[in-house]
Amino acid sequence: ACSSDRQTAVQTGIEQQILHLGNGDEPSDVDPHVTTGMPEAHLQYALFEGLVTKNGKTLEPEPAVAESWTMSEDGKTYTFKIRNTARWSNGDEITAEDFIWSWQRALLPALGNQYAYSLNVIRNAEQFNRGEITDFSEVGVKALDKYTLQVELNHPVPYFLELLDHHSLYPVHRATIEKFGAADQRGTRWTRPENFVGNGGFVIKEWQPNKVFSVKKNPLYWDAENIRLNEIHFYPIQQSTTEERMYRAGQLHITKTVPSAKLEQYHAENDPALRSFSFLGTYNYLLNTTKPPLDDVRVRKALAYSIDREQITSKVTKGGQVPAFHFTPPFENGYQATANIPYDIEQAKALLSEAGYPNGEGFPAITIMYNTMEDHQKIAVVIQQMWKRALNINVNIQNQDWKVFLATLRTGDYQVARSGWVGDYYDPNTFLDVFVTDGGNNKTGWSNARYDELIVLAANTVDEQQRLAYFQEAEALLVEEVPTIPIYTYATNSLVHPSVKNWHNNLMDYYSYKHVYLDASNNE
Amino acid sequence: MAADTILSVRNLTVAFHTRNGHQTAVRDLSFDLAAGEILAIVGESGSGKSVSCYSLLGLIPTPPGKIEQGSAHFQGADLLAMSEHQLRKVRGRKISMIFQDPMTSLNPYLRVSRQLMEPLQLHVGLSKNEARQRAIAALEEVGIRDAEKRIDDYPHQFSGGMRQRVMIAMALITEPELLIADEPTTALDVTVQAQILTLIRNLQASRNLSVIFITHDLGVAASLANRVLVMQAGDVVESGTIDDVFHRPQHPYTQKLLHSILTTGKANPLSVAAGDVPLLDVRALTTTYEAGHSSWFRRAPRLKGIENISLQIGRGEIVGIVGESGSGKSTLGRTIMQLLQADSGEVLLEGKDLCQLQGRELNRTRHRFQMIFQDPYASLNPRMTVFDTLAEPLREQKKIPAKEISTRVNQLMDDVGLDRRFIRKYPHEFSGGQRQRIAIARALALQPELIVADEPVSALDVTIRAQILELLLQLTQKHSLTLLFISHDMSVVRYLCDRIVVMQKGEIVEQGSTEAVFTHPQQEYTRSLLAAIPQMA
Amino acid sequence: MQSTTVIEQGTSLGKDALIRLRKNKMAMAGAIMLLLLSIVALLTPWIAPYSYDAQNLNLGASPPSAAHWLGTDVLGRDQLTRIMYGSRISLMVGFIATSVALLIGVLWGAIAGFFGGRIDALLMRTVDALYALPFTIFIILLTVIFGSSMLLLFLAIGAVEWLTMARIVRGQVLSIKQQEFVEAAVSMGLSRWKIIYRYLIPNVLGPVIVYTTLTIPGVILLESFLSFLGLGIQPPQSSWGSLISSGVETMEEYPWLLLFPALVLSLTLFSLNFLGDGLRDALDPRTSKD
Amino acid sequence: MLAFIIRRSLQAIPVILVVITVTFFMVRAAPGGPFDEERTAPPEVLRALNAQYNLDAPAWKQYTDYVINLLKGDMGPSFKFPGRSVNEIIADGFPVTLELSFYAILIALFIGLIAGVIASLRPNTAQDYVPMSTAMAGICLPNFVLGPLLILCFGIWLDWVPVSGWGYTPGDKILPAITLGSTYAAYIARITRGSMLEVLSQDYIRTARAKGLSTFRIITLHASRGGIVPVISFLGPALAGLLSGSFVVETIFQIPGLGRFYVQAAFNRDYTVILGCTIFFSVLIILFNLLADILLVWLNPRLRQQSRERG
Ligand SMILES: Nc1ncnc2c1ncn2[C@@H]1O[C@H](COP(=O)(O)OP(=O)(O)OP(=O)(O)O)[C@@H](O)[C@H]1O
Ligand SMILES: Nc1ncnc2c1ncn2[C@@H]1O[C@H](COP(=O)(O)OP(=O)(O)OP(=O)(O)O)[C@@H](O)[C@H]1O
Ligand SMILES: [Mg+2]
Ligand SMILES: [Mg+2]
Repeated sequence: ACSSDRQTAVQTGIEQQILHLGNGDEPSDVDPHVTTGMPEAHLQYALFEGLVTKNGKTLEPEPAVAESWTMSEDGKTYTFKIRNTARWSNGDEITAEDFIWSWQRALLPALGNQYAYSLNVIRNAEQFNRGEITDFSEVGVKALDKYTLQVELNHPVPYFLELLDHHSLYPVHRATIEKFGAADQRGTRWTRPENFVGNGGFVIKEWQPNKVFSVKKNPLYWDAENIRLNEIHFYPIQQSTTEERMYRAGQLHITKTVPSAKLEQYHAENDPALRSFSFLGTYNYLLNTTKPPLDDVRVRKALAYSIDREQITSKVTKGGQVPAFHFTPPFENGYQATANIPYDIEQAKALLSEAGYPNGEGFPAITIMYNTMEDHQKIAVVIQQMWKRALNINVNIQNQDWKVFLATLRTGDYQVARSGWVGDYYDPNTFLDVFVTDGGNNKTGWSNARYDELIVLAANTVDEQQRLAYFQEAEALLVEEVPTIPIYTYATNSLVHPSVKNWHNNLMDYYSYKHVYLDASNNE
Repeated sequence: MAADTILSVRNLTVAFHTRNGHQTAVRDLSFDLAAGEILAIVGESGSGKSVSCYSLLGLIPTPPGKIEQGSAHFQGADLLAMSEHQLRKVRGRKISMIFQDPMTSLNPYLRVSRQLMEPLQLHVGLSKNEARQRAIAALEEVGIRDAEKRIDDYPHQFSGGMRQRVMIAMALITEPELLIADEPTTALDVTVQAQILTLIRNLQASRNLSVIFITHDLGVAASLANRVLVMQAGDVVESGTIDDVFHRPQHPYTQKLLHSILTTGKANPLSVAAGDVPLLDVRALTTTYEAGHSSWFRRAPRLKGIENISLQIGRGEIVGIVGESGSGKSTLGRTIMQLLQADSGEVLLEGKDLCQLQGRELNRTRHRFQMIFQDPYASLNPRMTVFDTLAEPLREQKKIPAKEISTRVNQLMDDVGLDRRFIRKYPHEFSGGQRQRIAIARALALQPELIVADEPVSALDVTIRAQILELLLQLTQKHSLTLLFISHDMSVVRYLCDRIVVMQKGEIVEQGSTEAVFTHPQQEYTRSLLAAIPQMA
Repeated sequence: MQSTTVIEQGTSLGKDALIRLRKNKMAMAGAIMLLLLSIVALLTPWIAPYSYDAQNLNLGASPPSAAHWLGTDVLGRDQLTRIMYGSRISLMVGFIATSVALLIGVLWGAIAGFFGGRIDALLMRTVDALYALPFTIFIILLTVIFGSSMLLLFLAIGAVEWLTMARIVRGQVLSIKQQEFVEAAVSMGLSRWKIIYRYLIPNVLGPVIVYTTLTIPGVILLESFLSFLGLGIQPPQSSWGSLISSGVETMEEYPWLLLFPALVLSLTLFSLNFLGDGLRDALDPRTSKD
Repeated sequence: MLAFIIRRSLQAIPVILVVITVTFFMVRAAPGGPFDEERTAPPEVLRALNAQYNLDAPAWKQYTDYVINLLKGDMGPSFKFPGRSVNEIIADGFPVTLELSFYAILIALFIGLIAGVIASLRPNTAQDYVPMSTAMAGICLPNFVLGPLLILCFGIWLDWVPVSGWGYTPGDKILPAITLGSTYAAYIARITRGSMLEVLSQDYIRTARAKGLSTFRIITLHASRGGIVPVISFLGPALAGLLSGSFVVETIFQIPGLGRFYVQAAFNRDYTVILGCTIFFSVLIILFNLLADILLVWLNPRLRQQSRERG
């Protein structure tokens, strides 16, 4: 129709090297020491840079603000050499002091940084954050000279380099922050486009809440010549259907997700735009081990054994998710869990009757709780049926608003609850850490002394093989005692326009925009 | 003659489809009207006078109404065969209409000026200013005082007679060739009525206006019309020149009509002994209205409705209130009824001041005094059948068993001369006179001690009127019913009332026993009133 | 006169209206349709072709077929069955919640309009305040305090839907109470309640009926939002609202999942509205053609 | 009239106070706080956060502090969007919502009134059924269905207008306005039909016809004033509902309006934003209802006149 002459955003984007992408929710803020979510992280990847960054494809650590680093023998001390070409976006030099100040700020108790615990691996950081010590010089970071930063850790942390790329460890510009308020004040005006100073490849161009957040190339970035995009426009699109329509209409290069109903179609058409990636996260059900009948491990096992995960991933989620038989997702290199939860209905029945409910008789109705969302609901309904068929038990389903759901979990007023755990860094610890006794994220009431011990042991072990063995043992305990029923490993699906080059989806949902560029040439 | 004929109606039959079946309202009506002629239609209430006239211009509600047959050639073209579009060219420009019910026929949301000027601006093409001047002139012509000031009021601020005059002005303002006037003077006092009749006569003479004039007042018909048509129950029973019909009536109904004309005074007027406590004692009553409109910053000034009225009525007495249109008669009635709040003064009912009573207490006394509203149609709940309307006050008195209610309602229908079968009808399905009788029946239902009757018989033909008056007289004699009887019809007042109160501009200007006032009026105003009574011959 | 001996029995508006309504073909068609829907809803547990929670994951979303007349949803559940079960909830919610709204709204508005003055101010300012309260939070609180129950759902919906009704009724009453027939009722010494009940309400019924028929679909859709918040029905139960809102998500791939529930809802709406219009006309003696 | 407005404005004060108070305690009573997230933050951090936002004070103190700040015109910072104040969120979002609602209500009035009037002219004929059935589509197809449908038709298949966005091209306002307006159009159409039917059977309409006026003039001048009354009663709350309830359309079309913020705030337990928006909307509701009431009085001369009748 009359549209052929109208250029879509995608087309003009290609001409002008402007990337349009869907970014889920509206970012709450860009202050890396305040935000907690993924949408914000995706912006921060563009606006900030840590000492070390990750390769967008392989996730291998790569030099960033630090051009090189060394690790001590015991794995507890790192020394970073900051490159002297690194600049803030206002032209100021980036020094070791900047990092010290930034981390201090990140740890300031009054700031209320919910991710401050990421720095807990640093010596005395936790104490400082709790307010137990107030002198930051006692914390294990120090500047050996203007360009050399030394970090001391509590124990060897194999994933420390990776942590450096977490937003809570990003440097922030002291003068700017102090200009607009105290260091420990949240939500000052320093993150406004006109005030913002960062050190990433891009700076904020414009921020229109609920409309668009756009960044433009930072000419003062040390590696600016390698940046090919001029701008990136992040759109806060909550509905995946909206996002997909925008993609189809040529308003987006990249979507954050793909509605599950659409996946089939894209699969069927073999559309190269569809990218499906495993994601470092586990979709699981929590079992409240303090509430009968779930306080009986046999009941928990019976429930866990009678879920047909294959059916769920192939018939319900359909987005490339992989059935999970243990809590920790498979790590491509390194850790692999050894214990597995079987899919074995006979055994499940046996366990249930052993627990005193032969053929489900006398089994009180239990309730699956989930936060309202179409996909959670489908899974709950399917599992409800599976349990009913396999075990002949009655299961209710109850949905709750997200915050109510969280409060319910917190108070432990549930029996079975849907959950999902996404790794912060590429190490099994980020998963197994969850179920330690009284851990803030362990909402099942489950507690096992050996398990707690194993997690601590692993933390203090330098030997990688030994460390992983501890984790495997811990995981076997989880499988044996079933405080949680893993269901599948997450997958991300996204649509990426063929013109987008050097764009890599990966396990960590991490994006490096540095080498990305737009080119329509080999497309049509 | 034929060339002169402006309207020629042949075999007009109109029927309504009602729950009681198919009812023919007008049967085979035929007549001719010459240019410059005035045709009076008289007849029984409910005989189809209004329906036949409205159907000429396609103004009866269809459905349920239906013109079953007939033709009406107006200046050669058949009105009944015209499309709505063609009719629109005739309506208002060539044929104007004055509706029977002036209260509901004016748009309550629009200022009188707007309604008057509208046809002028639209049909005549006058500018706003010219139209306004013409409208004011037209109001003055129909005898509205301070027309310049009042023209911007809304219809509800006008008294009944004033609204009727607005209707008349509105119909005449476009200088039509044919005027259809449905009882245009029922709410007018005789002086104003005389003025209007003169106006019509002048127009007939000067502009060759033809008029169809529906009326109950045979005197009016006699003094105005050239020819007359007598209708009864949908049929024309007699027609001819005034002289023929009124002096040599052929049909028994016509004869009955002529016999029912009231010419006598009350046979034995009641005289109340001075020492008795009057049933109703009105003392220095004053009621005002908001005049014009309050604007953003200004409270509206107040306009006198009645001022300093004092009046006593003994039990069983009938007191007539006469006075020019707009003189505050209805206001007085409504203030006595506690529907309007008096600014000052007292209304004592057997010594108890009604103005001081509140809420429930007042409600409990209300069954003792009832009102017949000047505008019967507006005072009937459009969503109640006649039965419900009449049963309502009866139900209020819990003594009456349900079965009894039916009987009583039927009895009431008989009393006011309405067919019992009509009790299932709704107010809009009645003729003007029928509605008035429903309103009377409702007031009687409670068997009150006092009735304030605001022009209760204005829409009734003389035969029915005689029946109603007889009923009222009986009630006063048997049950000591007391009546405050507001009327402009002097013959009725003379026939019915023991005493007369003459009002002018909100005040009582004269009062006295009926015969005294009639024979020896003290005030100039009263004398002019009496002089203006239209006479039959 | 002719019939002095026969006692004629009177009718009232209600009886008349029924007679008139019966003559209105469209309205009767609507009424019959609604009746049919209600009967189907009542009998659903016995006549539904499948069980409402029976899944067939291998079948998945399938278009209408001989086995599944209206197709199946993504979990392979028979859509006809789900619509039938949904009608139980949706119709019940629609009618009960609307009745609650109708009752409160009409009374509230009529009292405010008729009494005027302070009472009017108090009542209508309450309405203003209720309009303003954050509904979502209110519902969340309800679910938390009382758990999810159907009864609460009716009340919660009814509690918000009456507000506009009250305003409409008040607006009408204000203009009607100025009319002379109300004055006549006052002069008869009728109590205020009786005036409201016999004189005002019958004369505002027109807009009330129209607005009521509009409220029902709104309520049916609102139910799915409240269920979303955790109040009301829980899966695997279905309601029209929830079927439609999940059908929207897949309307390109599996159009029948949107089409059929929407059709049924539309059918209900049209029936309701024809019935409503019929009722309105029947209750207006002036416009009804007899 | 001025007295009326002043009286009503004074009445608004307690209403708003009640709304503030109830909302204030209601949001706090709702489970889940603003800082509850999937990952439970350590208690010290939560304490620090609560301290930053005065959430550690006793409830009555929080309340009085809030009201005092409110009187100074400060509705506080958002919890969810730390960098933004509630005042700012409203100032940013409201104009967009207002514009959207304005178009929507124009469309609704235009379609609704015309359809309703046309239908009422010949009740129970095709001229009644056709416009009414069309109008009904607006209710049968709720926002969340109509929006995507329109997008598919006109945005993707026909490719006439953008599928989302606001203010990039003139065309991107068309679909959202239609989507948002359609339901209201249907309501207005049906209400108009009913009340017009009633008015058109009045005697004064017969008078107007007898004057030879055209149908158009009869409708617009004579019948409209009586017939519009229920529409106006409906419009007051409808306008307010339109403004606060546009979030579905805003979400579907990616419009940066206040409705989205408001609804998300409820889900996020962003106390200050909920409160701020609630107060803001309550002022609007009161305002629109006041306007509607003024209009009602203005339309009806009998109401305009200060009534002295007893009853
Ligand atoms: N809308 C209607 N529906 C049913 N019947 C009606 C309707 N309008 C009038 N009628 C009936 O038609 C008959 C003639 O009524 P019409 O108004 O013409 O009487 P009329 O001669 O003008 O009487 P009046 O002198 O009392 O005004 C009456 O019996 C009346 O009941
Ligand atoms: N609601 C009102 N507002 C303002 N003025 C009014 C109102 N009602 C009546 N009036 C005025 O009060 C005066 C007296 O009116 P009222 O109705 O009492 O006259 P009336 O004697 O009954 O006349 P008629 O014989 O014409 O019915 C008139 O000038 C009228 O215009
Ligand atoms: Mg008549
Ligand atoms: Mg009068």
